[in-house]
Amino acid sequence: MKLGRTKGWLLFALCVILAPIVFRNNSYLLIVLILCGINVIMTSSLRAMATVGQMCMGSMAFSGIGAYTSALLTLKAGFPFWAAFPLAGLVAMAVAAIIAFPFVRVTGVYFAMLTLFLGEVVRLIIVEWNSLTGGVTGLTGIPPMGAISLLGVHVDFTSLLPYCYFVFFVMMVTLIVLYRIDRSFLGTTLAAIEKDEDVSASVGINVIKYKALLFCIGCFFFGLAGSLLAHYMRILNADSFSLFGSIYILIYMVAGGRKKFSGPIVGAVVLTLIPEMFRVMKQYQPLVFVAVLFFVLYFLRAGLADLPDKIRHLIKKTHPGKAANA
Amino acid sequence: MWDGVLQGIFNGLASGWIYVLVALGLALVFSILGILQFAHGEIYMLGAYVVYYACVVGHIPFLLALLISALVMGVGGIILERVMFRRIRGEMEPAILAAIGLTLLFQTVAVIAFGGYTKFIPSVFPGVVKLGGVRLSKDRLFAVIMGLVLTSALFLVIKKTKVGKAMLAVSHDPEAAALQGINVNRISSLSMGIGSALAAIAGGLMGSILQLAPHMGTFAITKGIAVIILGGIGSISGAVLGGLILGLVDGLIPLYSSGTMAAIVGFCVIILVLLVRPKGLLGHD
Amino acid sequence: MKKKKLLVKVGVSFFALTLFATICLMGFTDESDAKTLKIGAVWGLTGPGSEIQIIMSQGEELCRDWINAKGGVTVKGEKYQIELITEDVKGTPDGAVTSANKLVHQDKVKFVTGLTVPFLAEAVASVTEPNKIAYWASTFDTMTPKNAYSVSAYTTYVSYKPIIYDYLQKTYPNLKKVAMTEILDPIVQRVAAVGREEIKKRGLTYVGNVQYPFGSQDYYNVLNKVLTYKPEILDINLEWPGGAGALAKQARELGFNGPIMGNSPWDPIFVRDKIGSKEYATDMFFPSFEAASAGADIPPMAKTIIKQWTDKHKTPCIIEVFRGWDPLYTLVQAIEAAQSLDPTDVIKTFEKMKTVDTSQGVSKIGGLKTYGHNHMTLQPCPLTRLNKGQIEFLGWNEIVVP
Amino acid sequence: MLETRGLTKNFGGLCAVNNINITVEPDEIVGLIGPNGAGKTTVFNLLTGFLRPTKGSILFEGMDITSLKPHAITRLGLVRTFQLVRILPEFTVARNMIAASHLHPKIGLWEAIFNTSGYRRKEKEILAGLGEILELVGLTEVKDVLAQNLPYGHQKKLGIAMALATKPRLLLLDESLSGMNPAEVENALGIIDLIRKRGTAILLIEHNMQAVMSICDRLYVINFGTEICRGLPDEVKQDKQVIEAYLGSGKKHA
Repeated sequence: MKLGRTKGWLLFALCVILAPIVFRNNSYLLIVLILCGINVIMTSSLRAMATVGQMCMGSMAFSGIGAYTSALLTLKAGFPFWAAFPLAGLVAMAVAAIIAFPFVRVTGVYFAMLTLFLGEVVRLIIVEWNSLTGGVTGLTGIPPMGAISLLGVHVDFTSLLPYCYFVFFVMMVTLIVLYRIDRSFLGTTLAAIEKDEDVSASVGINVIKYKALLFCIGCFFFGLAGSLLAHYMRILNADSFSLFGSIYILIYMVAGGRKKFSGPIVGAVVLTLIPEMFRVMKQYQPLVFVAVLFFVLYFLRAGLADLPDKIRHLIKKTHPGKAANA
Repeated sequence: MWDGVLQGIFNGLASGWIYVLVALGLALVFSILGILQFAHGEIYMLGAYVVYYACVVGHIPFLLALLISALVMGVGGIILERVMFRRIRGEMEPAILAAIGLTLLFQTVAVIAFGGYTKFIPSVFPGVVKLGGVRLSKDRLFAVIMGLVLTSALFLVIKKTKVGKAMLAVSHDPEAAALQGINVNRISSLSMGIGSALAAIAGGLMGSILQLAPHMGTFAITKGIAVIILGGIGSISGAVLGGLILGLVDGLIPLYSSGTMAAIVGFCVIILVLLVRPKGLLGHD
Repeated sequence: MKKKKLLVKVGVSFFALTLFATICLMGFTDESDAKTLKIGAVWGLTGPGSEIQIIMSQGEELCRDWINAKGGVTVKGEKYQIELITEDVKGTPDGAVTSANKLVHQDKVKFVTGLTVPFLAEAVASVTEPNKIAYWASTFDTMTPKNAYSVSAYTTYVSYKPIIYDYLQKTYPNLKKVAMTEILDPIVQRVAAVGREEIKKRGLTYVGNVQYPFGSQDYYNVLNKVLTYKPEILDINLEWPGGAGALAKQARELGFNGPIMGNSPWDPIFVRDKIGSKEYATDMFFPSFEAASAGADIPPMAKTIIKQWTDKHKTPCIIEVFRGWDPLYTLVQAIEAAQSLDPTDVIKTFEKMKTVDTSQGVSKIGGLKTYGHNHMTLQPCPLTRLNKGQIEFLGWNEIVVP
Repeated sequence: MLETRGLTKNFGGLCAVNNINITVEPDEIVGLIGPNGAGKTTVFNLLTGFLRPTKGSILFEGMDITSLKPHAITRLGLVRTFQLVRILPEFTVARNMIAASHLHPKIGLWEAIFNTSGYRRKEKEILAGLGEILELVGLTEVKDVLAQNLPYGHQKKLGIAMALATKPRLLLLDESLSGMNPAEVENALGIIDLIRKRGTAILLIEHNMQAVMSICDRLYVINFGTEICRGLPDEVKQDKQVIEAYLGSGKKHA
């Protein structure tokens, strides 16, 4: 029963549409869904960066920038969410664009570390810049998303259910955009960059430009994700954007499997759900997370998204064996 | 304006040498196995606790305890290399999985096992040394000396001995080294062992100067990575240089600003260095 | 091939183990057949600082067991066994928000307890308040009139300050210049601010401060800066107990020999031993008492707790146990006083209660002027001093919060 | 169309390329020959921007490209293949070609995202183009094979095909014939001739002498980084230094 690509996507879309309705009476589950959505956005954007061979370990820095941008704009400058939300993405992207060209020249583990340190710097600046960001005290009372009336339809996004749908909407848009880039001939070009930069250059691919481009696109979505986070938490401080956050996003991607487009989605959802599912284990809960990571490391090098194929493969392998025994 | 500067320089250099100790192991593991071992910080933490239990609970003399911890963690490192890191040599993504997994595992276990108040190892060499206006606790002085000794020892081992030469060969090109009949697996186990032992010693020294907490590794690993990236991965002299620079930043910046600013400046220094020299100060392609 | 098989076995067994553990823990949470009263608890059980917070949550569990052993909470003749649902806030605001939501919407609890970190307490309150759920924090001094359903069950750090400074002036009348070290943390910032007011009020001179990020381990650089102010008195505000000891020790190492004043309940024995030598562990005082030895000057409730703890855990009891105990203990008293399980009734009753019993002895309830409600338990403030390596208990002082 | 003026490259002390002056006219096939280690490939790396010359300048169609980056030079129509096959092994042949032919036509980010009609047209265009090229080099039937599974000769051809996909005006072939059996060499020569017929000049490095002699219009011979002879194949054959150099190198080999 191989699940075709289109079937898979339809199933995913169905879940996205139904899940919030099903859980509408349980705010907690809605929040978990929202978290999943936000993490999927971030993880997939991270994968987009990785397709040109860049491991960004500072993703939280940019979602932090996004979060604080939209929080401050709505809180202090009185912007409506609708203006602040895209601005969050744009500001994050602008910051990325400024640093992109020197940064993307650095490659491999050095790039990863570069972004890691950048993440720390951004966090510490948030802490230090008391007058703007409220320093360690952070920002409280961030206004919710608010209402919108379009052609007579009036939706109030303050409550969780519509907000959840909004997050999923943004997630879907992100995924579609990234999917198009990935599957288009442009995507082939980008993949070529990761495989061999010299060959790419020799056939006229502007490696630096495309790396910078992908970096900016990724950071744009990080920014949006940050804004979404800010307006559901309604309370912000630097702790939410520590380097561990960035590393977790990276883990989601790697554990999900970077080869497949669906990898980061699976990774983000599963690894977001696991800590919630095992809450009852209290301080022992991280052990489950660890177990999953090691399981992936030892048996699923291609990532969680590869599990179905793996199982199918195992079944195929075991059956003739049985036949032989018989 | 100037008071405290001299003291600051000394503090900086003192803590710098601890950073170097942490970084050395990290650099060794990276240059041989080609992976950034984030769990190095946890090995440092566990090493510190081994020293604590040997020294405070088991009443073994401090130096002996250090040795024991070095051995224990060294063996531990070798085991880790065998069951986990060997299979993912040179691969970045699985390495991150493994390292973060281990970090979470060790931290969780440590929180549960060594919970409650932070532990500490009573000072081994009580009292302070005064040179002019500068005061430095004897513990720190001892740590600095240990740092110097171990660094030069490692340096000699790598430059002079056969094993060291083999290590260099592997770090440059594992395949070629293998063709020369070097047992790459043994070398990588060895380097992981030495690296972990160094981390354990660093942890023990830190434990005697400061205190032991289940999350002390985070601080160490951040500093360690910063040091080797700044100095250039895989170069001992680079690690020393990087360590001392970051030490001085931490020692001097707070005099004119806050501790946070020191951290910011430190990271900015590294970022700038990387932008100018993408392989670190003394790093090479 | 064989190795792979082995690996598979290992992996599978690891999974099986974790799952088994989960099921066991689930089993534990809902075994009682008698009428149960679900109470939520939020603590940072993972991430930095969790090793202390776990102790606090264990303290709360201790309180639960003690109450259940006495037959539980009595409301209108009905006896309720307490079922504590502890959630991990992971030390981040989003973690706190998620946990609070789980308690309120998933487990449908009417009462939430826990947390000593005001910023996280705020995050929890942001969920409990709109849902009219009572929230008994351990320390929550950023309360505003908006927090109609929140209570701070343990003495707030800020209210210690005047007492510490009273003692300072009484003991060292001719020392004037005070310098401060502050962790970059909301509550510490506020405490330090209060300290500066005290300094101004009392005609002392404030010579300067230095801030350092949470989680710093080496204080030489921080202290080096502070000592350039040439202070006579060092106020180290808040720290984890280990940090406090390290700060004092290193300050002495760097040649500071004036009084060192702390502002949070550190275990004296631990701090003294951390500082080490006699000549260093001196002239240091902070609002605390020896929890390990149930001495004469310890309030009756504390004695019970210490006994409970040592019986159950076989380790010396530390102050943090009390800070975990008090939220649940005071909440239960409020519930029984209200004879109702409706948060609104309980909170209203609590506001009217004059006093409530706590681990630190019977304490007044106040804070109307400062916080908009009478939602603060004003526990007597102990005071302990290290003198030449000896621990001197200086008695209990009454805390006043208008 | 290509002209180098006093092209020189030093690696540390030793001089890999010394004062080389090459010219290539449109529709020409020019050979650059010389014993191993003579610095031929270094010249290619200099021409295509993978190395920066120590001295001298490179003009392509009257434009100074000395300091341009590889991809920019490729865009101008000066394209190289690699000595040891450098292709994208994990990709199918077709995908290799797609990656290579992204310049003509150029695909914009927005087109790709919104999958516009323009984008779809360009996709068709690209597929048509690469189909034609694969036809030319005779890889059509292995279109969907993973490049790493191709035989060596085919991989070399794929390298050439990828270069062609960028619509070069001057193609630099680095030992494209090495490691091919005589039949394949024949076929490859045919392909090179076709390429020239399509109006692409060619500068090639080659060891296979009679192939060179048969196909090249002019030859440059370099040894130890310096030019020792230039001219028509027949002249070069007679040249003392050339014979000396090859025999000398032959001795070295022996």
